[in-house]
Amino acid sequence: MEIFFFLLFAIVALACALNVVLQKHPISSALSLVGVMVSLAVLYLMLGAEFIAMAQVVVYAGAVMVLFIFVIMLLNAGAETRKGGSITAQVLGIPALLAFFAALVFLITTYYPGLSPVKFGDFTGGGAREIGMKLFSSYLLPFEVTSVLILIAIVGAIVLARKELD
Amino acid sequence: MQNLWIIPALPLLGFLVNGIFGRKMPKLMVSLTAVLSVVLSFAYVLFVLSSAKSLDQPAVEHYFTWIQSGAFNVGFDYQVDKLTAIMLLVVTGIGSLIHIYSTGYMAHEEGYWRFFAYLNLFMFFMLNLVLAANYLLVFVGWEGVGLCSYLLIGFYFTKKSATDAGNKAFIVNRIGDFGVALAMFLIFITFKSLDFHKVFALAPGKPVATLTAIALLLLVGAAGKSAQLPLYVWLPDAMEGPTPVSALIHAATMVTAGVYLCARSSVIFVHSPAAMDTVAMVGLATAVFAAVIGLAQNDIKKVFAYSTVSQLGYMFLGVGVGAFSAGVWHLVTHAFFKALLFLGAGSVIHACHGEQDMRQMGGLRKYAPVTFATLGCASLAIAGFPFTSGFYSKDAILVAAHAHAPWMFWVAVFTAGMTAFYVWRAYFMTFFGKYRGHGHPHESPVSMTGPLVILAALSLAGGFLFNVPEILGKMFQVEAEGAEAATLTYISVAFGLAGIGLAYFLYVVNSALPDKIASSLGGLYTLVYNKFFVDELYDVTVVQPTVNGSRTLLWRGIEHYVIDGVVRGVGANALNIGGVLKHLQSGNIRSYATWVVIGGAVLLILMGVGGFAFAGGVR
Amino acid sequence: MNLNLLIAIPALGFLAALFLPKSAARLLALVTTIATFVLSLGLVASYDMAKAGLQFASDVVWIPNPEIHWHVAVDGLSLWLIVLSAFLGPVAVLTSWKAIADRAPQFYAFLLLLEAGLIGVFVAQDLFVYYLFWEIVLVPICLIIGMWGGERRVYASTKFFLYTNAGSVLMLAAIIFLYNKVGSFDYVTVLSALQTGRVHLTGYEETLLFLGFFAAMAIKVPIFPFHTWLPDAYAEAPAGGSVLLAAVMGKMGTYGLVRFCLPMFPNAVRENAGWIVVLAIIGIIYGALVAMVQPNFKRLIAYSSVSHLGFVVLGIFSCTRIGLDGAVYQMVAHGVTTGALFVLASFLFERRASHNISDFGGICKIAPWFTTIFLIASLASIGLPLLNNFVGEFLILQGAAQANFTWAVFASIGVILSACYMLWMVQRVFLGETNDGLAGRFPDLNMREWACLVPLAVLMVWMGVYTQTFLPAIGASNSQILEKMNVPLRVSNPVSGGSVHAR
Amino acid sequence: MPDFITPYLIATLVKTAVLAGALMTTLAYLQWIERKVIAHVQVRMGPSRVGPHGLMQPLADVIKLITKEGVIPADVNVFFYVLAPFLAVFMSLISISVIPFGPPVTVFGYTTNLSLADPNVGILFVLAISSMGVYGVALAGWSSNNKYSLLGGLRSSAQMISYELPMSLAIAAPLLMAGSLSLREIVNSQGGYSFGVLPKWAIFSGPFPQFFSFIIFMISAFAETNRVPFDLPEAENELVAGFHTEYSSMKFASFFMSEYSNMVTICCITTVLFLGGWHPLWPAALGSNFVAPALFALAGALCFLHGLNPARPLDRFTLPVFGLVFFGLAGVFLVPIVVTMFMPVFWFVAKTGFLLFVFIWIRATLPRFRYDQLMSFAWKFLFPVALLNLLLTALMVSLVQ
Amino acid sequence: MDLNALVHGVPVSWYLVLSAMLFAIGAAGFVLRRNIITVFMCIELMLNAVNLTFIAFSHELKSVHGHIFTFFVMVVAAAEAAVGLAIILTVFKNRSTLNIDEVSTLKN
Repeated sequence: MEIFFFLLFAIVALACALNVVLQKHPISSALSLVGVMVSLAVLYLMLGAEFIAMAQVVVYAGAVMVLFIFVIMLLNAGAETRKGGSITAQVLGIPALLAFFAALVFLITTYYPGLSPVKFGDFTGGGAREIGMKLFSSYLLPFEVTSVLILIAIVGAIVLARKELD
Repeated sequence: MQNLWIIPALPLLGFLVNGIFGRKMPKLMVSLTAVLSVVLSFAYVLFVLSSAKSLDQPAVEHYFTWIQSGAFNVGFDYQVDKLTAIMLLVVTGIGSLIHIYSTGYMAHEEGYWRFFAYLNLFMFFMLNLVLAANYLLVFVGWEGVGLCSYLLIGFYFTKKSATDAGNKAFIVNRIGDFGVALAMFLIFITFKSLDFHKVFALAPGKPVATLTAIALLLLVGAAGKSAQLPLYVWLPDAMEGPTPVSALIHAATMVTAGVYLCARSSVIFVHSPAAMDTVAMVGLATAVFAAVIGLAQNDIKKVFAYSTVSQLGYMFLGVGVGAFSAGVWHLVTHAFFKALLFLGAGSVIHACHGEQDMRQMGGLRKYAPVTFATLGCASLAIAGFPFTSGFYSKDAILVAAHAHAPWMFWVAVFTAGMTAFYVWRAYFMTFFGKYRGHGHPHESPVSMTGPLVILAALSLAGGFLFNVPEILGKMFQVEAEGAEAATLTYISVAFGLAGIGLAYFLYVVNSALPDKIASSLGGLYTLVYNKFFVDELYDVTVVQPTVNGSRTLLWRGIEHYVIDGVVRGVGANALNIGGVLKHLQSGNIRSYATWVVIGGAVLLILMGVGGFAFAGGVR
Repeated sequence: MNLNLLIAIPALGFLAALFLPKSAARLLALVTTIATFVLSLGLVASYDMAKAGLQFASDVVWIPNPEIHWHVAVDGLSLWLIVLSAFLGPVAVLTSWKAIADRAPQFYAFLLLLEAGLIGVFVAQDLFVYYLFWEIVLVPICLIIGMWGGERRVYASTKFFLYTNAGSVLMLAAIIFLYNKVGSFDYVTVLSALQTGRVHLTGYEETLLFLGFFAAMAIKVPIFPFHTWLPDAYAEAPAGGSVLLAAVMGKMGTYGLVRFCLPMFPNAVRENAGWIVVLAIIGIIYGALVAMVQPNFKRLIAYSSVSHLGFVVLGIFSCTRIGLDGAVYQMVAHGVTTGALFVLASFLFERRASHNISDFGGICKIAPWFTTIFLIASLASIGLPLLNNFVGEFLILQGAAQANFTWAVFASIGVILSACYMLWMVQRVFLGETNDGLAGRFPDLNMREWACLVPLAVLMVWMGVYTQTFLPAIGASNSQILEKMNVPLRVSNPVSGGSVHAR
Repeated sequence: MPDFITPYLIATLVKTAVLAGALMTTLAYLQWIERKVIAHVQVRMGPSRVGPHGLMQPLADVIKLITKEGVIPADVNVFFYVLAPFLAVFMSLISISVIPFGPPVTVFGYTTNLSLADPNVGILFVLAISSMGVYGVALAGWSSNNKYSLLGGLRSSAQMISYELPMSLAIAAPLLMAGSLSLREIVNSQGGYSFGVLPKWAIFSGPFPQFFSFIIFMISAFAETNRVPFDLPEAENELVAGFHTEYSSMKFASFFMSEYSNMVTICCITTVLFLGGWHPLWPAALGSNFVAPALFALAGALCFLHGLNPARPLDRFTLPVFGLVFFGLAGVFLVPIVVTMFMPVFWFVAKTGFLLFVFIWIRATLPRFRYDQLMSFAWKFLFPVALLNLLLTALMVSLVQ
Repeated sequence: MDLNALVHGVPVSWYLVLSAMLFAIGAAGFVLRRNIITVFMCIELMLNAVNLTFIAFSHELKSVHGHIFTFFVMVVAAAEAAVGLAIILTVFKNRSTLNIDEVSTLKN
């Protein structure tokens, strides 16, 4: 059963990922990225990470991607002109990419052959309670730091984006 | 304690007085202090020698320790024994005569006080050399006299030739001193001390090789100082200095220092036959070589300079063949007649208003009779005319040479003949014939002719007056000089007279003949006249390469390009290394991206290759 | 007699001089330097010549945790060097009396700081304090060269600074390594730890440490390949600065070699003695040859000091008692002679603003006393007996001969060459016809100049004749160093066999 | 029968069918109700032509919208133009599946809970889906290549995002009280009655009654669904029709459908969170079960009353029919097994119905916000208050425990 | 990897392979694409791939740490996106181009 869902969403994710890279117009790549994120959210669910899946949808798909779409819409820059990318990049890029990917796969398969199969109910640790407990006990400092980080990001974004009050 | 230090102290005092206040003192005062200090020193020497009990064993007087570093202990101490006594007499005696002579000769020279100051300084160093009781103090005197000869040769410092000659003299002496210094190092290494009595006491026991090495090094020093073959070039040039300087330093005293040193360290020489032979050979070769050059010289002082070199060759021959006392005897007698020759030449030049070229002189017997007479005695002595001082000492050397090696005798006798010929040639050219120069010569004042007369008496009577061998008899434990072969003396006298006769015939009877012979000999004559181009040879082989070599190769080449190049190169390279890295920051974001990905990939591969072992793996 | 006082007075002088006007600063500098000299004489008077160990030690824990002691003391080795630098203080001030016009207070202040630093280097017994003074000395001299020097002064001072610093950084690394090994910067503890074997250095470590120290010292001395900064620095240094720079700063290197390298790394010294001596001998001959062809007066003296310091290094690395005594003696002697030569050089510069030998000639006729003093100084530097360098050189060569005769042979060639270039220079500058440029404007020595030169001349003769005032103290400390080094019978040397004998 | 057809599957299928049917009809008739209520509020009749009292009006609209020609304007970004309405509808419909209409019920021996799915991150799921809703609107606005629609789309999505924050904070407060994210747990936690009669609903019970967060939630709910006070984007006088100006027929209908389904979902969630889901107002023992039949009966009576003197001739017949229907219902609700089965659902529907009425009521009365007022109200007032509320709740909850 | 084991679940390594693929695609996009926003999105994609690995491992190790890390990654990604987009806005305002090559005034 799980294999069906896994394959389904894996293929969806991969297709959307390729779409992100190959599409000419940023909007379509943005939307395909949303697709990737949602399919990943589902995969997280399968891996028992409910809170993270929902957070993924809320934060990533719901907020970050909307930001992207906002920017794309506002800028309305239109499709990217396919200025002749250097052939060498193409010729070199693809095989290099495949090699890179093959190296990854090789490493994973050789070093993590006997990993346990994933069953849906196996690991129920991903709930909000466990994460909440952990977050405010042993990971309190990173939590505070990230909160400060976000504050900085917000202030930064505002300062950068607002029109000059000339 | 006869506080021998007073002997050198007096001339030193003279030097200090003249040196510091000379400029302001009148000429008379200057000459007075100078002459007085030397004469007093001579008197004190006589007093010391008379009061000394027996001079067989050297009485060492220690004043203060000069250098003391660990095992190396050198004291400032003097000693006097028979050899020193003779040398003292010669130095102070002839020194005072020359001081008197030079008051006249230098009368109207500017820098009068400077001349006498340097002369006194010379006396101090020479006395120090002679009186020293250890090698280091000898070395002090050794270099001191070298310095004074530099100062005196370069007295007329405005003339470049004079200062060049002074430099040349000092540097060649320095090369000699190099030999003596190395000898002293070896002596200390082997004998653990530089004091004469310790060294000579232990000498017999030491290995012959070391002793030979020491002896040879000492020979190098002596050759440097006494102008022997390889290092004689500075003496002829030393004639640039005033004549009394040549008389005192380059005839009587300084040049004999080499012979004195060999005589002093006779114990070392005796125990190294190889060294003895080399000394003899060097002496003989120099004698012959200098005599041949002497034949063709026209400058009167050059002739006598080469004759000094040749006579010194004889002394070294005497020392080399083991006849130390004969060598010293010849040294003494040579001091008398050679000083006389030079002073005579001085008064001749004085007479001819500074003219030195014999071709411009002639017929002076009418104008300077006293000089003519005294110079005659000297010439007789040097030619070895029977019963003159030169005859006795030269004959002793010839006999010893014969005993040592017959062929040496024949070469020596032939050179004796040549000596007689060129001295008398000079004699006849200056005093016989008519006066070829312009101006009118006149006789020198009595302050100059006085010492000439005394010296003439000494050179004639010196032979039997100071019978050196029997004074020094016991000092040199060397085998007896063999039977007094009468025949050898006859042969030597015959050669001498033949030399005089030939000179008389060539230069008085028909004076045109020598020019014809000279032109007929052609190349050979010019070769001899130009002193076998030895100076030029040295200049080309040694001086030019060092100077130009060090300028172009060392200074410009190595220093500037190689070493400095490296230093500057390091600085420059730092810049272009920076240049290379600059390209990494190309500002193109996609190139940064590429570098990031490549970095990631490499890291990944490394981890892969390195194995996840360090990551502990999951299992 | 407190050594800190000896450092404090010039240092205070430095501070005070900064704020005074020109003439007051000059006067203050003179008074301070004379005071320091008198103090150093007091030090000599109360110094016990026979005792070998450190005297007048004042050891205060300065920084507790990286255990640094303010440990200053004096022994035979550093005594005469301190007196030398104190003695040259007033000489330097007097030489630059009129030569330095603009920004004079700063100049005299830096001169005083330089002197304080120099004395500090010679008394420091703690590696850290030593290094501290080693660097302090560098700053004023570079400023002096950089601000008041000749035309290429900036190039010279930067090159000098960078070169010396490159070396001293290696020494710092070695010091820190030693600190880690021994646990304290105090030299006495480090030394006793190394000698008693409490701390054991492997052969490799010892060589590296030795090379670290040697690098800094070699550049400072300088030894042959590292000397290219010297001619620029000496030639461009202004009047007083060049005296102190040439006379005393070179000795910091050799002093360091004797004080630190020999006792701490005896084995490394013995192993490396071979090639170092070869370098020294090359330095002697090379220095002399290059000196011969120098057109610039000061550069000639600079290269001559490369040659003379080559002798000192030869003496040190002969590892014989006589050689070491000679080396230390030569340090002081060379200081006096080169100091005198540079003083005279600055007087020449004062009279005819140029150092080129071709601009001079025939000075003897118009300034006889100037010539006499110069002749004495150059004869001393040639190494004429009865003058100071002879004693040093002779002892060095004797020691070298004992270690390996061929060394002595080659080194003595240097003695000949030194005569050549010195006399040739004297001839071109002083003798011969008077150079037309000098005709009217070459006064003989005035009182101030006499005041500088007479003490130097007297010292030259004194050190030449009555050496026993200086040698016993030097001998005592050297014997102590050598005993600890327990030098084996023979020094192995790569040059050539030669007849070598037991010490 | 193949082994994968399990009771669970069948139950789910049944539930989906029921839920879909109910939702579609409510959507349609909600439109009708809204127009009737607004009309009556404005003292006018509302749709009454098509079918009795306009009951058939929604059917007419649907047919109209479906049959109309779907005009696709020129150089519009076709793919997204078509995708936008689909996304809007899809997102709004999904969240209905997690809402628990009633306690678990056993049918033919198989107990299922009355909600399509019961994830234990229920609320988060709803939040997620609501945040995804933005895409439909944004894309619609952008892809229709019309400046007004672009601006409308941007404004509405900005509005929806900014109100999402106060809403999630408002939700967080009752969660603290309930102690779990799963909707079913929340409702169960609101069971029971304090002081015998006061129901332990979130807005009444607990350490800190959640009245304020209820109000905040309601306000942000209006904004989320682009309802009246916040329906600026597609307000006629402002931006013509906002993001769906270029849309026609079925695509236009889908936007409307998504708006209404959003409204329904938000009301259900409010009832679940704050009004105690399917728990009756007062304990069953005190006769809460009779409220349902009473209400129906009351409705029936009213119909008959109006049927007697009808405003319009046709009413004489239709109103009594309605009355009969209502009375039938009242009777059905009296049957005990129906009570056990459907009473909780009744209560749930009643509460949601009331909330929907409030929605429509507000739409009829309140004027529209200006855009900057709207945004500043959210950020400067609503968000801080929600935060404060959350803090207070947390404080009280921790004090109580 | 025997197939019958697949019946009751997919080995975690498949998830890792998937995340590897996503990462590779993200990296390729990051390097090859010219439009800044697309590059930006590829970065987001790479981050997501990483998150997937975290979650896969936390499932494998039965620990919640992976989730927390993912949580932090998300937060950081959000912050980064915010600032990044603001920058892109200003870039566009000043240079009116999104082509990454033209935005290279940092060239030396």
